[in-house]
Amino acid sequence: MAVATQLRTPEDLANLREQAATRRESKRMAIAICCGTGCRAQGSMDLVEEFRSRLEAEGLSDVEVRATGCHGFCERGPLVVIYPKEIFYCGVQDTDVADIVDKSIKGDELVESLLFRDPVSKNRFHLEHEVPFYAKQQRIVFRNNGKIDPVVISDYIAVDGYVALAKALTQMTPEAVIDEVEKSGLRGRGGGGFPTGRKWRICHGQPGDQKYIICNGDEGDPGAFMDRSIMEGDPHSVLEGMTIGAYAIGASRAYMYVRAEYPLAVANLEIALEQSRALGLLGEDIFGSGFSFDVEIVRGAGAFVCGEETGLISSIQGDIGSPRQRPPYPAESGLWDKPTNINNVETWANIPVIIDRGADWFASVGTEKSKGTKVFSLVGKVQNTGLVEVPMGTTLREIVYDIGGGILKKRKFKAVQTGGPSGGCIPEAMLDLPVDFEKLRDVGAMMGSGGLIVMDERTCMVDVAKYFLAFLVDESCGKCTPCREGLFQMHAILSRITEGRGREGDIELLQRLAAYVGESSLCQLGGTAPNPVLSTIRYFRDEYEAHIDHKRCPAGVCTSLVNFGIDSEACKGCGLCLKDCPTEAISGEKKAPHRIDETVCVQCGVCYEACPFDAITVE
Amino acid sequence: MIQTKHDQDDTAQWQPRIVAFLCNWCSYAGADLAGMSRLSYPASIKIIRLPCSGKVDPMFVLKSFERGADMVLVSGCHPGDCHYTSGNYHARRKLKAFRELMSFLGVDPRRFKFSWVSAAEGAKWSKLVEEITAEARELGPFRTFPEAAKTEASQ
Amino acid sequence: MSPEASTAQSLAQTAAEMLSQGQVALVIGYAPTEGKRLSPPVFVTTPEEAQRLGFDSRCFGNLSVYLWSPQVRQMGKTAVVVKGCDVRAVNVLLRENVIKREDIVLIGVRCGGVGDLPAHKCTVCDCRDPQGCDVVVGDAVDQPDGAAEGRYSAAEALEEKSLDERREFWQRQLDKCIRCYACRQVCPLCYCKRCIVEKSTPQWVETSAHPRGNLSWNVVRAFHLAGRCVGCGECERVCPMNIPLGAINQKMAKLMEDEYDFRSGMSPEEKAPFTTFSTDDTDEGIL
Amino acid sequence: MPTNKLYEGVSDWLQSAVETLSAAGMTVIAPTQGEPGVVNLTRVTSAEAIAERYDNTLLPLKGQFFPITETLLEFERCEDGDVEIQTEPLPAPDEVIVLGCRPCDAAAMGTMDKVFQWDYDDVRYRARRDRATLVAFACTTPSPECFCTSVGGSPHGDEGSDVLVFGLGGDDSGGRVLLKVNTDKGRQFIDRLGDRVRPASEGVQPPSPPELARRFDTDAVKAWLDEGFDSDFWQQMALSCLGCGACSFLCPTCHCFDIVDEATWNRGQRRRNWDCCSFSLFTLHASGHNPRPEQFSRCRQRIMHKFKYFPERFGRIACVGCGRCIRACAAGRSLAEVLTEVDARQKG
Amino acid sequence: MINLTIDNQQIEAEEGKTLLAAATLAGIDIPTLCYHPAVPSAGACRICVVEITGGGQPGLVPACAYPVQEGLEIQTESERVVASRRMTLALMLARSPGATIIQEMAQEYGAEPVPMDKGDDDCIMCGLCVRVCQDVIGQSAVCFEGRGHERKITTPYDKQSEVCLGCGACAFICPTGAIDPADYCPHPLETIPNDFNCGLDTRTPIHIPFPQAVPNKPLIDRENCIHFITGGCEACKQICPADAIDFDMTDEYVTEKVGAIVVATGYELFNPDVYAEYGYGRYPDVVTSIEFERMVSASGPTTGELVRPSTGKPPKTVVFLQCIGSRREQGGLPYCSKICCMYTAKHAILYKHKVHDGQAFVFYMDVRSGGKNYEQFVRRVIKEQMATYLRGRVAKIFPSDGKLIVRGADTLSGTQVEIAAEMVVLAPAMVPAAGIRNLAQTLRIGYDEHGFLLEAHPKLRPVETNTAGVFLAGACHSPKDIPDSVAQASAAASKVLGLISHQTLTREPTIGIVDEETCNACFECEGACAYGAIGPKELKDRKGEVTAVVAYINEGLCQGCGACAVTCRSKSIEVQGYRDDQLFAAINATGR
Repeated sequence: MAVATQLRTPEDLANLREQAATRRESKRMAIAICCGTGCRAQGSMDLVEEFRSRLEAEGLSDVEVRATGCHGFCERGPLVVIYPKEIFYCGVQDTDVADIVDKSIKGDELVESLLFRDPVSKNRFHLEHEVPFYAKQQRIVFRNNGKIDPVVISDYIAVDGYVALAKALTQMTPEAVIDEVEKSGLRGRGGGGFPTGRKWRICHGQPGDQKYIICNGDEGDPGAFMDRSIMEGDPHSVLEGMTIGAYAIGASRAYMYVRAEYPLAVANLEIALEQSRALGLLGEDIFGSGFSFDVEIVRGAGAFVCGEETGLISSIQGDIGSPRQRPPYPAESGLWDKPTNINNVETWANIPVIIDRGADWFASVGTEKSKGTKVFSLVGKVQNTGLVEVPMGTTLREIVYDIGGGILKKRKFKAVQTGGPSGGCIPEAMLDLPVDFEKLRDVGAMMGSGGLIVMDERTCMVDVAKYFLAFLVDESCGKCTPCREGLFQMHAILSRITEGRGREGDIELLQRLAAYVGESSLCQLGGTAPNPVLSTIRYFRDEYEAHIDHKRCPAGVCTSLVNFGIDSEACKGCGLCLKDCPTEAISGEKKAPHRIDETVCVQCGVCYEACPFDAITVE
Repeated sequence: MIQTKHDQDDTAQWQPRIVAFLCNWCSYAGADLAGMSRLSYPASIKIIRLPCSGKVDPMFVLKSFERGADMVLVSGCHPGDCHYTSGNYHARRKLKAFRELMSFLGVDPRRFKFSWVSAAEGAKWSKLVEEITAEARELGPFRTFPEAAKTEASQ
Repeated sequence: MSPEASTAQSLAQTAAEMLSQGQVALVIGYAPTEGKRLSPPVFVTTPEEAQRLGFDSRCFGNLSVYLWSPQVRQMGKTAVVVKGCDVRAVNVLLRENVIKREDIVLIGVRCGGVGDLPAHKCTVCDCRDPQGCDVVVGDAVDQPDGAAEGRYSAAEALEEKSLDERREFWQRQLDKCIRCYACRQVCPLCYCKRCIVEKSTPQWVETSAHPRGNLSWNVVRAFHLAGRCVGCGECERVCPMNIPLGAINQKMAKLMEDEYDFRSGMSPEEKAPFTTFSTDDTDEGIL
Repeated sequence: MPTNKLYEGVSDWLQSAVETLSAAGMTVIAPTQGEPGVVNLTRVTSAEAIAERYDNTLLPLKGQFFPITETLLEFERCEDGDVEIQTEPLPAPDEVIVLGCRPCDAAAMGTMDKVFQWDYDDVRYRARRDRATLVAFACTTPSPECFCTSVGGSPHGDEGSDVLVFGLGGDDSGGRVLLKVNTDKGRQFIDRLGDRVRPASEGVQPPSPPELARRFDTDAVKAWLDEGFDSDFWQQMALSCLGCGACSFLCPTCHCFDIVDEATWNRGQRRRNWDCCSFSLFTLHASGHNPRPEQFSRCRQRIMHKFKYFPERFGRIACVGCGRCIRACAAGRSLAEVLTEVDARQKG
Repeated sequence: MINLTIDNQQIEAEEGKTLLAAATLAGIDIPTLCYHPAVPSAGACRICVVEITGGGQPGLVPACAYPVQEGLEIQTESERVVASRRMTLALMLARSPGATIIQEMAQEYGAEPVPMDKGDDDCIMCGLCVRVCQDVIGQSAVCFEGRGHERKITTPYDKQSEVCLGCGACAFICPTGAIDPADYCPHPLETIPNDFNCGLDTRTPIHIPFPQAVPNKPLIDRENCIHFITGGCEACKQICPADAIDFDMTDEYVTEKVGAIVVATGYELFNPDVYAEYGYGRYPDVVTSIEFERMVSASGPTTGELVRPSTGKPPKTVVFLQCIGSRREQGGLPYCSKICCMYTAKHAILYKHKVHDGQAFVFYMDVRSGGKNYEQFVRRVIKEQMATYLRGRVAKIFPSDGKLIVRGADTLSGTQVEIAAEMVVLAPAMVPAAGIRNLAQTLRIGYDEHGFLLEAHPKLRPVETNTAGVFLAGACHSPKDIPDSVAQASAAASKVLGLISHQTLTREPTIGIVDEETCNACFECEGACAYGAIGPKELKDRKGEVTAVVAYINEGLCQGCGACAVTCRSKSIEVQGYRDDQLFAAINATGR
């Protein structure tokens, strides 16, 4: 949609919103198809095409097809929601389109087979908000995801987009904006949880004409993708937040550091930038306030360490992405040695809401010290995986069981790992912990950017620690000795433990190294890197001891320490294990119990995973 | 015409007149040593002492001949021994050219001698004078220049 | 236009320009004149007079002799027309600090040889193209082939004779000398403020034109030019008594080339053999 | 007594003359060719050596009477400290016949005579001069440098010669000549030749002299010189002069000399040598002062002397137009041209 | 100014300074590895961590990169700090067990190489090389590649760097010596032999020529300096705290007017490699006496440890060879070099002090020990069996089984000897310093066929030369030992003092005088003058304007030889006492 004229005043914006809203409302129905990366991978773009051609063929011009951002319930994609009724279809294939159009658009029926069926309760749910996955969520950051087409600015404006910007620029002083943000209690969503308002105030107070804003879109935690979803599905909210922040701080330039692995996010952001510039929402003298601002996208090469502020800055500057010693903090001397304010995507996306609806409203959500919501990417051994946005203070149990639907295969919950690779593992005993920054830190984990990995009884915690450490060893920039050498050696120790060569005193050595790496490292990558080891030792020391003292992996994961056998009672002779065994160590007739030849078995564990009857035994 | 009293053409008696230019530091000292060593040598030689063989101007040689010398000897330090570092080298170069020039103009080069005699070479000096005197005697009186002095212009 | 005419035109034009632009106060050149045995020197101070300048095979004179004349020096910066061989004399004058390069302008003229039968020096000339001049005029000329071979032919012819023959020859020749000193006056390198002949206390060289004085004079003259004479041949040319002075000069030049690999006047920077020495000089003939 | 009587000489008169005169103990001086193209006056004993075709001798006649160098006296320091002086005996006891100088050189003797027999009677000059008879050969082909007609002479001028000999020219002349007797000495000379000459037939006239245009007027020259001492003409005209003595030494009328002592330790000679006013040393005082310090002043002197001072003192100019100075000049300078220029300046 | 407490010590520091700088200023030592004052701090190695115990967020911070803050309380050797450093060193030791500096520091902190994975990489990733190249040299020819433990130092894309100047700053700054620029540099810096140590070790382009140099200041060797070769680098300029580096400084000719010159150019050694039989230059264990001298010197290349160049182990048998080139009419030098007998005796003693069980042999022609106590000294060496003296010459030296077989004659016993030596020390002849002939010609003084300068008279004027005001001291004159050189130098000095202590100079009157009237100023006399006594002189008129330039003879320098007078064609120079008229009269008198 081409917008010819620039928005010079809030009234212009209001007019445009009026038009957009009217146009939206003029449609009888809207089909919102999730076009987040997950659903796209499952063919959602084909769905969009199919719906459009079908509707055209049927002459249904009063039905709008919206290619929206991620709806969060990626487990069940592609997702289609039909408004205004909010009919929620999941796992939709293009072959289903005709059926949907016939039944739910033209008619008033439901396509039963596409409705969500709760795997626990086996209930079917018709409407989106009824789905348990969504039911306990509160969507502030994700307020527009699934509702608007991210590449259509008028969609964003129609849902009150840029109202907050207009308000800030025309009705508030920068100080007032900072006051408001500070009052809201918003804390940085990138992991550290530093109060955003205070951060802005520091940068605002720095001398110098040139200041910079950076949006950290380098979402490096494995398994986390909430920032991606926001950038893909609601880029304008991020831009609006940044613009407000820039106004408050006194910056005129901003960089959006997005990892290159997010091509869709980059594409949508670029479109959004162009649209904003065309409307005068970016550029010179925005809303006639005299405030000028523009944003440039920088694509990062996907180094975890570039999520660290100083590493990110040096990456933007074209240097190797290595952090540097702080102080000076970026707020004092950041990008090109100028005062620089860095916030994470999710943080920026919170800003327009706070300005629009007020700090008090925002502060009413969450706990005493942690306000608002937090988006988690819920993954691991749970029924429902995907992005969940819950108010601060929601317990882990609520997230894992109520939203996540509990552990898969009815296995036993063992731990939930939060905060990305340098987070910690929280045992079952602490499942009722309300998640906020302080609580997580107290139990040796951390909020991080919001990863939540659920582990079941078949997870070896030593192996988990080793896994995360391996990631960190890889992702360490290698600049400082503790992080580079310490993590390497810790990983080496963990490896030998998992390989059955653990020694007396290894746990203590690990603890010493962990303490050393934690306190001596240059940046927080190293500072937090020992967390997986420390927290697993703290809560699962017995597993370590089993590995070291008894050369045994209780979870049966550490292949060097296990011998697989087949429980002839349980074995039904289905042959799945035999089929999957890479070394042909398993033999047996169909329908008769199989046998593992220990001399050939390489302890890969494929059979253990493959057996539907849990007939594979671990010694 | 006034007769030259010393010019006797009787070769038996005739003593050639040899003008010698000696450097002060080597050859003159060498001649002195010869004397101190009681080495005899012919009295035909008329020694003119100069600071250095490098001080010998070709004009001196020419003038000596004009004044009736039958032979002219220039003697200096051996190469490298010059009291003045290089005077004998300069002399060697100039006097060679001078001898060539004289020879070219028809003056017998045997009448112009050049030698290196060091302060220690008293014997050499003595022997040298013996030899060149004998040679001068053999060459006979050098008439070119004295004759010229007596001749009117021939135009 | 004949080559001579075009050269004359170039000379006249060059001189006129230099004079009119004030680069020089005086141009010394040749004024070829009908019916004369040689083209006499001409001293041009105005652009109009420059028309008199020319060049032909009668331009024997080595005009560099005028460069150190007090009268010429008084007139100011001087340009002089020089043949390639004359440049050698200029080089010696420069080397001996007689003139300063910045005080003179050299107008080189390419010369195909002077004299009806080209003079001997012209048949062995290896510098017809003047080097180191400020301006060079005239058409390109060829160097004679094998110039080096006959360079010292006059001296060599005499060297072949016996000592007695040479003595007889030179006695006869030098007897003719009338001590007019034309040889000295025409020599560009005889610039002494006081010639040794003019020194009377003591009078090293007798001024009488008797054989003794004549030999003395000619020996001195030749020796003072040894290692310096550039073989321009002017002394021999102007000798009213036709004494073959060139042969003596050749003899010394030959010695310098043979012994010291030195030819005078090839550059203004050279060091004359008699101002230096080598420890390796021959000891031949030294007792 | 008429002296301008004409005689005719037969074809071998010259040969006969040399023989006869030599036999009579006289010294015969005649032009001979030494080196190619060079003719000079030397003593001959046979007419064969006498050069026939030549413009003029290289050296002028004056050297016969005023040698280029001559010993005036000898001195010796005696052992007692006294100096013994012995005057050189007077030269040339023989009678000398100069057989074949050019009329200009003979005319030049007039100038020389004036100088050497003026307030001081130069006995050495007079001794030679008195005993010499000058037989001049008239010019037939003046050289391009000759300008005798401009200075009052002529290729056939008889001034200064005792006898003037004209070649009779033509293929049928058979070497016969016409001898014109100018003086008593000339008559004596004719007498000595006996039958080889006889009085010329009546009506025989000497051939007319060859054409030689007058180039300047000596009166006009003198008139300009009288006023022109300070003219800047001199500086300009003298620029090319190198200051050698070739012109003077070859000039038949230049007569300046220098007296030098040449000595050894205890004896020596006093000599008189030709000198030249072109030399810078010529007027150099012992004090170091030189009244003619620059070359132009010396060039001017030479011309002034010949065409102004000498005529003023002796009533004749000191130039006979022989052209030797022009031929000898190293710088191609020409006295005739200079005088022509002076003449032109005088005449405006 | 900022006030803080370091190790309970109140310290004032300038704002912006690091804790390290503040501590260093206060005399508190904090160990560093990745820190170098020349380059920006990285805070990478963490060896310099100190503990903030108050006044700020408590914890460990790197002193090299942490700025001083008001009220900070710092402990530099707290238990926590030491534990951290110990672990850092343990980790470094695990990675780079071969790095000396790490071994030493680990020892100091008692860091045990914990039983971990061991590497063999000397590089400790301090990044000084990268920083020095980028920030000091300005080239970025070396860089990091990779991340984490895979991180390594390399050239961009592992290719030979085009921008590398070959300056070697990286290798220089590397604390562990892990860098060999030749590995990656397109034009590696030639190693510069240290001349003072006879090339036995190397030096950098900036160096102090020798330990006792006066002034004891470094100089830049332009020929080898990267800045002068490439125009880049300038590392020294950036790090010099005194701002003393000046690249525009050039060698300059200093012109001084002096009253006297003492020539003391010393000697060099005859190059013994002309004697192929001794194998000098081919066999590393054949060394010259001066090389031996440097080897046993505490300031030498091995800091006084005597080792065989071939093996680095002390030589158990050393053979000293005398008269190498000396006293050798054919193919050598005829004179005795005078000092070798004595220094060889000294070397024998030094050798025994260094290698107690070693055996020394000396092959000699004659032992010349004339001099006070010299003979006693040599006797002592022989009597105390510090060396076995063998009279005779060595015919051949050849290697065999890692040793050098020295085959020679013992003429006293009349037998052929063979010694299996581990080191052979040659005593080459003393020769004058190179360039002495040029110097002599410049000073116009004489020299002999070997280049030794000539004294004016061997007995009566032994320290003077024939050029007035030029004196000799030491081995430039003839082979001399130190006492003789000192004696001659003292004599020369007193001669100089005698010369210059007077207001006027008295000299013989026989000098040249120029006739300024007739001088042509051709200056050919200048070339003939052996003393440089002739120069130009301006003649001025009463107004002070220069009317002419003529030659002038300096009466102080002129020796009256008369060479100038002969060269002067216009006879404008007379030598007093040998004036032309005097000589003319003398020549005239010969014709009496």
